[in-house]
Amino acid sequence: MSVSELELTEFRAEVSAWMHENNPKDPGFLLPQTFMEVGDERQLEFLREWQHKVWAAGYLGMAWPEAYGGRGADPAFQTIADQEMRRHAVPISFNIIGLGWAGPLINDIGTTEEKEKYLKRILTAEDVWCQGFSEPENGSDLGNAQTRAVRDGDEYVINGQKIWTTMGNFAQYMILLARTNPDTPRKYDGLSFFLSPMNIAGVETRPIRKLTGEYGFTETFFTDARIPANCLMGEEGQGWKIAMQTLQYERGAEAGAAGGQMMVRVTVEDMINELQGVSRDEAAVLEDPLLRDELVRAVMEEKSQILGVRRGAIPGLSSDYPGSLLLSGKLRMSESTRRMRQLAIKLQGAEGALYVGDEEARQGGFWQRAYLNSFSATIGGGTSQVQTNIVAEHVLGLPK
Amino acid sequence: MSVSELELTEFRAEVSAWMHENNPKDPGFLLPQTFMEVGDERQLEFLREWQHKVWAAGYLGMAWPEAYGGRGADPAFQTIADQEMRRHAVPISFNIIGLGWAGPLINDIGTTEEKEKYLKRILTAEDVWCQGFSEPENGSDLGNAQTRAVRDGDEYVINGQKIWTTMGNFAQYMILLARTNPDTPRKYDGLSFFLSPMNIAGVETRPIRKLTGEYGFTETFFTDARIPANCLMGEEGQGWKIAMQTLQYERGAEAGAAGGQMMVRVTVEDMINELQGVSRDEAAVLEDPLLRDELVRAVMEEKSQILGVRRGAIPGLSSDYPGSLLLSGKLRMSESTRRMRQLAIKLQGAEGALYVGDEEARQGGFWQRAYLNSFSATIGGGTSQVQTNIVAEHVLGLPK
Amino acid sequence: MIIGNTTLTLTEEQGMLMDVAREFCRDKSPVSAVREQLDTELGYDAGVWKEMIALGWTGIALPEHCGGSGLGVSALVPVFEAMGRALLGTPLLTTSLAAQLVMRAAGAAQESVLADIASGKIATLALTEDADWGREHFAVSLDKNGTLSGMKRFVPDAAVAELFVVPVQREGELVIALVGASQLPDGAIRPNTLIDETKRAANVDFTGVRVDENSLISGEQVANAINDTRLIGALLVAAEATGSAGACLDTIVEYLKTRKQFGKLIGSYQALKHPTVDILIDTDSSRSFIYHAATVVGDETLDRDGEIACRMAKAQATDTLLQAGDRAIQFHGGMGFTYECNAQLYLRRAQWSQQQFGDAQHHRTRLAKLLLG
Amino acid sequence: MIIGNTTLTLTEEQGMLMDVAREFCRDKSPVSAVREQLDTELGYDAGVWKEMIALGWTGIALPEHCGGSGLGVSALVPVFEAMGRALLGTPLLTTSLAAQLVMRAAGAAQESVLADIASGKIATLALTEDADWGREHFAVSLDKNGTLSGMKRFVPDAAVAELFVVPVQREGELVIALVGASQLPDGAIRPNTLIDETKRAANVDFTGVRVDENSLISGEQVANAINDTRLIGALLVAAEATGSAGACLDTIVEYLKTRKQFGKLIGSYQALKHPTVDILIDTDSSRSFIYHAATVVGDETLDRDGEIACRMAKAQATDTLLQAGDRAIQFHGGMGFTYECNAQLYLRRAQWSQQQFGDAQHHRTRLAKLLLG
Repeated sequence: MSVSELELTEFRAEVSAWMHENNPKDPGFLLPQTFMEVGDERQLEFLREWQHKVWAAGYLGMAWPEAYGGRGADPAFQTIADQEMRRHAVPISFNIIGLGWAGPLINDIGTTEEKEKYLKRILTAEDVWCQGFSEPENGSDLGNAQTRAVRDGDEYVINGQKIWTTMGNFAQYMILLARTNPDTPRKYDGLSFFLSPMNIAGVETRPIRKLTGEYGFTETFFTDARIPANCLMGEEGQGWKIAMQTLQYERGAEAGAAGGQMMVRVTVEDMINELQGVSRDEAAVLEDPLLRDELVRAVMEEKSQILGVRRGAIPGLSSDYPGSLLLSGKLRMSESTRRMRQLAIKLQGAEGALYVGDEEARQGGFWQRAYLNSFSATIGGGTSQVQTNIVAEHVLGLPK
Repeated sequence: MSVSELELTEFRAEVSAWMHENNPKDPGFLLPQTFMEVGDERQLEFLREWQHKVWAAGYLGMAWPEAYGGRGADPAFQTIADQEMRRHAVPISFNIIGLGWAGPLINDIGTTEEKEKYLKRILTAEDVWCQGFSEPENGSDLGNAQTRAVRDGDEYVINGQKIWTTMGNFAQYMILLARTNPDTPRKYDGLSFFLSPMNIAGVETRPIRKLTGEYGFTETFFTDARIPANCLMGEEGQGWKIAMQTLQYERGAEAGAAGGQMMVRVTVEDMINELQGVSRDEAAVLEDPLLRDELVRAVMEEKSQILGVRRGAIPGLSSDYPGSLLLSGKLRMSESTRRMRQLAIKLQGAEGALYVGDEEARQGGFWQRAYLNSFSATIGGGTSQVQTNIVAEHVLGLPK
Repeated sequence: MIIGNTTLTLTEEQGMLMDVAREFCRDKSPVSAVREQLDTELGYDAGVWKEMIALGWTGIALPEHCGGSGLGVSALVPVFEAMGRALLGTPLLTTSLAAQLVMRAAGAAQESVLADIASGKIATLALTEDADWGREHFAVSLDKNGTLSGMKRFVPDAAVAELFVVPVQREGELVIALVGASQLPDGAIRPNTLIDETKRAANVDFTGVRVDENSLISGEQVANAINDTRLIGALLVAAEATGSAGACLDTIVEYLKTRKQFGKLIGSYQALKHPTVDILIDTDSSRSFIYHAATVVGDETLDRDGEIACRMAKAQATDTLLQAGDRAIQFHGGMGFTYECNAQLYLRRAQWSQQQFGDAQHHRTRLAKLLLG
Repeated sequence: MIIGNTTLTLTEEQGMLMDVAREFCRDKSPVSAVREQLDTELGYDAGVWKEMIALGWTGIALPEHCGGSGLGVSALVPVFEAMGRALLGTPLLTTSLAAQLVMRAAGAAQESVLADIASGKIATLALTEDADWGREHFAVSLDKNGTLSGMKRFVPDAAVAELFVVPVQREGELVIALVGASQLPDGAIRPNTLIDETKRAANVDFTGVRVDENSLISGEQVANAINDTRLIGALLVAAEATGSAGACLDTIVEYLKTRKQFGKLIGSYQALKHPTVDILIDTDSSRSFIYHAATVVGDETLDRDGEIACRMAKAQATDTLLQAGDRAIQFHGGMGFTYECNAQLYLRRAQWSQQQFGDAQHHRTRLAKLLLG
């Protein structure tokens, strides 16, 4: 399928106009910046409605088959739609585990029945999906998952506990990594991958209160929960491989994801704009030489990441340590985000000690909450310390 | 022996006047800041003469017995003399391994013969002493020393290699850690401690050129070097214990050291004074808000170390993690020194790229050389990384 | 010498108070008790507050003839360090600062106010008017009829304060108004929501409140008294932050010694171990600075040494706690991301502390002036 | 948008030059060859320099009608990165900058000078007069009789330069004097001793040298040309420093993979491993910035994007190399403390690089003005 530049340019204009037109007004409460921050029903309903609207307009799942709610279009269109969503800073497409993990996986390796059953309802946000990989005792060590799935006739019986289940309390389905064989020599080989219903007996969720004081994750407890045997994806023992496969969809629509905006980018520019008029030591905070130096550093960090993506796409300029920019991306981004948000609190002066709920808090306490939430990225998906090990070992070839 | 405050006060005035009077003029070449920087004969002779002069005036080895060149005085006098030497920034007492390691050890556990043979000549600088602990393959792992000492009748036969021997090429004697028994279950138990002559057959030294371009250390090679059996201090197998004992003398005259000034302290104030008149971006460097902030940080680091020593002496204020200030002292001091010296180069502008030997280099390239030399303290005697482990494990009780 | 005064001593009284305060705070303010107060209106246990009064803590730094112990600010440092360690709130901090301001500005003329405070009256210092703690001029004013107008913000423990000590402008002159809680009209107090849930503060609108001459402190010593109270505020917050940093360090160390990942205690990983040593070293520096300040700050107007000491203490202690709190979350991993984990308590305290009486950079800028001219 | 221009491309010519330059530098400048030149007067191998001329490197950025390749500054970036990686000195840096200044200030009017440089004449830029690289006014002056007076300092490769390009003041006007080496009186050149022993520079006293009209460049474009040359100087030093940082990183990684302590390869200790990753990340940023600058800087007067790009490149690259060099010494332990260890070469290069055309803070201060107003 070949797409002309002209088509894409016209499409960009169209979607840009739509986003501009339909970008929701401030609802009067803080919206989640990421899909890990959907803490209450009010936020959930708002985002469900928004996602449905984007899909209905034709800007979500564009590259998915028409039979399953998509449009069968070239992924380049979805990439453009995603860019425009980001550029217009519209709310997130919150059903990320469905859109970016479970959905593309089902599209790739699911049966026709599974596709019919799940895909469209992911796009419309009728079905919310969650992810059951992490366990309490194995934070950064997914391969060591201990939740058991035992085959019993036409069913699997699940026992165990998952943690950091995003929207576990709202979700209809979970992609579940569970151990079908505890006796394999390599721990990875005993894992299997399930599309597991949440609203059944034996599955309980308990919301986790985050350090922000809000919610967004649950613990999920399985107690003799029985799921149909055909919830298994692939074969028993392929769980680790399939789980790793889901990670490739992070690379966007070209890789099979439905698209949408996973998080609202918060830029240094946003911070700087917000600082106009703030004073420190009786002068404009933006005139303070020390703070200016810090802001320049923050701009440089952000710019170097954007430039890094561009450079990473040019093989001749990435030859020293290939994979370096790719493998260090999460580490760089999450750490620089954390630092920048702390800076944003510091710059507020005494108002930096206010929090969400105070009517005089700057932007409703946005930056304070954003700083606290930034640890989800420096901890979740492999802590920065583990990420650094990965870069050291896989990029630099340093010993384990 | 009780000393009155009045006596001490009078003594301080006396020694202060003497130091003021006798502090040598700039010899026209850079003098060593520490005993690890004696790179050529010119420096050696200058320092030898200076140390002899200080001793002759009665201000070195004051607490050592009169029979061995000391004055049999209360250590408090020596402490005051040391303080005044530092305050007047006189040259170092370069024979540190003799004054602060070998000498006090001989005083404590040596025989009368050893005392007669060695002590006075340490004070007068007639005998230069060096230390043979480190080995090439065991940088931070002294207990693993492999240099062999094999008893053969009235002699020990030494084979092996030492590194980082301070003034090895100038020294008459070495305190030597060597392995008399390679088969002990604990590696430490096979080590013995010797007072070993340097000017004998089978001992060769090769000067090490430092990163500064200068000298100060040697490698020392032992090839069937035969030393009298009575060079052994204590018993065979006590080497590690005795080596550790030498460390206690670092605590100064009260602990048995002869005194003198081991290094010229370089303070932030020295740096700031030197920066008067330096300009950057067409304004005084001391007016630049960013550099002022860095200078304040440097002052605070220095001040917190001085305050830390005071606080460490008050048990009630050191109860949280006893030993913390003591065990982290070298780490804090050496790292903050390194940072401060790098700052001093940066602040010089284009002149910071000049080096020792350029007549226009600021203070003869003092800060550039001092920065390069600062790594001797962050690496020697246990790298900062090893020091941090020690603090983590011994102070915080973190696992190995 | 640029390093300046480097004395550091501990008096017998300080040492005793330190022991008593540590034990009291450990007993009365275990973390379970702290958590119970997080969403209460008061923010502290009234019974514990009464015990603190009974121990004489509200009078430690006040003259003996007012019913105090006459031990000065230096004796408050170990108390606030202990309170910070236990995250024990209560209005002691703002009451102590309000008292310092009255004592320094009015002395014997307001002896009865000081006596009331020493015996347990809750006072608060209503200093700040906007987000800029570097601002030295007040917009809240007193007109010639003795009527106040304007709002103070971030007034600590305003909801329980019986007495408001309020620096204001009266026709170009700095004066201090003493306002009783009963004088405030309904709705004058609007509580803040603070990031540190162990602390309480509010906006207080003084507009319309009338102040009689007996409740006014004026004179040329007022400006110095306000400056000194800002510095002492910085010092006491530093003491509190140092205690919190120490407790935060303990929390990290405890977790590093017990939590396993990839089959090893996580404290054996240098990626966690070494930054933890950095926190120890910074906490050591903080402690040295606060006790040095406690040594050089007395009842008299602060001299250069005293000002340097307070500013260094605040710069060091709040930066230390910020780093400790941040790393505490990170090193607790997923656990650290929960409200249930105590790491967040220190992180939130850190954010609050840095914004009281100037952040680290503010103080370093002033220090540059003092040290470098 | 504050982030501004974020284009980054590599032309085919740049790519080819990069490959050639890397291979050439690897072959001609192994570290043994670098060490051989450390205490020579020249500081480089004249044969290698001839080969570089033959490869056309002195003309890469010069117009084709002057015998150059017309590829612009952007093509110099990969060359200097490769040279920095191999610590290959030679007068290429200062010759290129001298040529840029002549081309930008005079253009066709000095075509023969540019042609000479393209074909191998060594030129040098005699810009700096004191330690303050932030100074924009010149004390070296040209009187109305055409006689120079004053001294330039830190003039790179002055001892071998055949042509000195010398910005000076003529009665309040900025002009550029072109001075031949033969015009200098005996003793006019006093070599500097630099911390980076791969580099050479000298004080050059131009007092008494007469400059005829044909050897003078004047006009209102001179000021812009000087500013742009400063920025391009910052960029090329950044490119060189980025290459050096990459090589320094390789040196660290190699040692961490082979040296054992306490029975383990030291690269397995996170205390060394993690800071090494930080150096990788910083080096990655440096590379991104220099190639972004190479993308936006052309032959025309630099625009805002170009200025931002050059300054960011210099700020990032020299800070990166400073940290890499410092850690290289530390991580090599005792070995790192020796002259024999290559770590010192990078550390010394770092000290030199930071002081060329402004250090990181200097550029961040200017960036603040550009970005924040």
